[in-house]
Amino acid sequence: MTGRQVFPPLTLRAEGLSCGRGGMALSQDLVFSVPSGQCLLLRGANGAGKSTLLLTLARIIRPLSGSFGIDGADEDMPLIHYCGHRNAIKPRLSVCENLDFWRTMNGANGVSSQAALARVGLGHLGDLDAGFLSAGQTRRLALARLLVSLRPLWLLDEPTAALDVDGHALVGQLIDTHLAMGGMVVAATHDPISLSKAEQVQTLQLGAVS
Amino acid sequence: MIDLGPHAAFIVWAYLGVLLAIFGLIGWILYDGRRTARKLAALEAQRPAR
Amino acid sequence: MNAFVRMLTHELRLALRGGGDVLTLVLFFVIVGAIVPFAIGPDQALLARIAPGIVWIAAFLAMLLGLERLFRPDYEDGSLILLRHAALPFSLTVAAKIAAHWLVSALPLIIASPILAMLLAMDGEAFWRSILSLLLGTPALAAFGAVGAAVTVSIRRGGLIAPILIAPLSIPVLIFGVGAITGQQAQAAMLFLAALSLMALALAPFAAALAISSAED
Amino acid sequence: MSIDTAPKQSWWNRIAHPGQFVRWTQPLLWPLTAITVALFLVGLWFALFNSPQDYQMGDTVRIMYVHVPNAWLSQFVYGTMAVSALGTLVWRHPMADVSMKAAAPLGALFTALALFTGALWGRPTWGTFWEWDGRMTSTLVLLFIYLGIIALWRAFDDQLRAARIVAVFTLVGAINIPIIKFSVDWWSTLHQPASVFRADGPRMPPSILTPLMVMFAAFTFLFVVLQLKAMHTEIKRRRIATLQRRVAQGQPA
Repeated sequence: MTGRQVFPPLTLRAEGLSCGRGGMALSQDLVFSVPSGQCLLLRGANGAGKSTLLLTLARIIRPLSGSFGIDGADEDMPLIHYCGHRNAIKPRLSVCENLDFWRTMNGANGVSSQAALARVGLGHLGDLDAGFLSAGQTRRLALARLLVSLRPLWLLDEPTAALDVDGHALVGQLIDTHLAMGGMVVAATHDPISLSKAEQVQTLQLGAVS
Repeated sequence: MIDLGPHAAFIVWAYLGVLLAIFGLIGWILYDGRRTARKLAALEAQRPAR
Repeated sequence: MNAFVRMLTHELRLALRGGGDVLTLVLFFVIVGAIVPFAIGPDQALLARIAPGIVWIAAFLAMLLGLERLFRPDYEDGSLILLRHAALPFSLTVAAKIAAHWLVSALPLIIASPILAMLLAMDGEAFWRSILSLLLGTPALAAFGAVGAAVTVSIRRGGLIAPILIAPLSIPVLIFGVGAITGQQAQAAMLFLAALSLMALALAPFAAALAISSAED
Repeated sequence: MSIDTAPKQSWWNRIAHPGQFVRWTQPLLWPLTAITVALFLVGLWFALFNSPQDYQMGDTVRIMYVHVPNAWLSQFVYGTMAVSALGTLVWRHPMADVSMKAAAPLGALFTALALFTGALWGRPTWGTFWEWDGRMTSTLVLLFIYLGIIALWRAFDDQLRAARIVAVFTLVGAINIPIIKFSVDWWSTLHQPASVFRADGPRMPPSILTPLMVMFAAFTFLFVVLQLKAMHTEIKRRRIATLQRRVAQGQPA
């Protein structure tokens, strides 16, 4: 994975952002700015609103107040990869078919499916039906989806869930490579994410609403 | 009541039906309103408004 | 454009690899049609007269049955959120899903309708007209079905509500569908049916996409 | 690409806030009720005592004074729901959600009353309670759409999220209602000759027209009053839901 700069300089900016579900504010007046090459870790107890914030940034949920946006991005180019708890994998389709589908749907400007599978350690399972994958392997397949289409902003919800020890290392490497390419990552996780350059990491603590 | 002609029954039933339905609707809306207000008051009392 | 085709083949592959789906829909269609003579009696003349209606009711019910497969599986495994981020505009994705739904649930019925025509003592001329009216009308059923499915996708027991919402919208399709087979102004009804399908196919993807994106997960 | 959600302070937005809406409309309730009652009294007096028999139908024309306003209201209420649906989808106006939800049961009842009085009117004139004629059938379909919308509202547990989805269906319904009406009319004329008696008659002498207009106004005001009252209750219900969630969230957090 070359270290060259792929994405234009972008910044994810949020001012006074408060988001919640059903009119209930879970996190309030958030202010953060994530320039290219930076990773924002969301920490907080269960139910502190980490997933809700990620879904709000992914434009799935409307924010209750405040505003956020990506400066320096042209409007029509798709910018966001969202990787939630559910892996969006069809058990009856083979691993390759699943990945190829997302590669075509999200724009095939990333690595080839085979290379992505190899990168996440599923290279030898291409033709296996996805139903036979273990939870950790399915999670890796979901991560492979981030590689086949290049998008600047990654929104990861518990990326290391169900992953073994070298799975954690894999997530760290993937984020490292993405940041090196000038991408941005917002990850909600409880486990420590080991990145090569510590200064790239910002942490946002989400606590109970006062 | 004036003579309503041979089909008086239908006329009476029509007006009676509409009247009953309307009063039923008004009654339900008032009852529902009062019940919700009472429940809201209870909740507000039990929990000091922030 | 190939994203649209890819979405269509993805949906078809899922449905066909599922195996059972297509077969059950066709069986349901034939069984609903075949039950009627038991209920109404074997009198050929009567059956022939009401045959177009039965064919349409069986098609309508069979397509309702196939609706659950339209958005719910994608909603439950998280694909729906990702599809909203896809390069393909979401309403086009929904349009691909509607097309796949039509190919999986309506086309097999039309292919199987000769069986029903025979059971219900339909004469040749009415049979061909019913094939044509089914071809023209079922896209509208698929489109309204998609709107009903999209509106109820985020409700836990949404499957029960969808048919109630779709039935009133499908009444014009049934009226013109059956009207296109028998009756004096069959020609006019056929044209209205085609117009209705075009209108429904044009409206449904946007309405369904809006309904799903308003679900706010 | 950032979206601005700071509320603009125009009139339109000020009644958007539930508390403001209640404060503005609460004082209107009693005067409106008074007007409604007055209109009903005048209307009933005209309808029952002071209007002539119809040359053709005799006294059964009096049922029209109750039937036609209900039939018209069933369409008018759906119209307000469609406008509220637009308010919800396009301007995200919170009061639009509330008004859409409050109007559905009222619309359903008026449609049911239109069918009920229509049937009672049909019996003496056409000889049967139910006649598959174009107008009555499309009113029946409209009732199904209303009941479908009410069922849809009740199916959601989170009412705030439900509003936009029900709004989409209400608009799809609004587009389809004229189509349904047209197809049902076409269908009914196809299957039997036009019903012998045209409901609204060739022309209406003023002596019949005035009671009809008064009853029109009475029913419309009745709808407005009940709609406002139902909206106030719905606002309280939403307030309760928020409080209960806050209490639930208050404990564990």
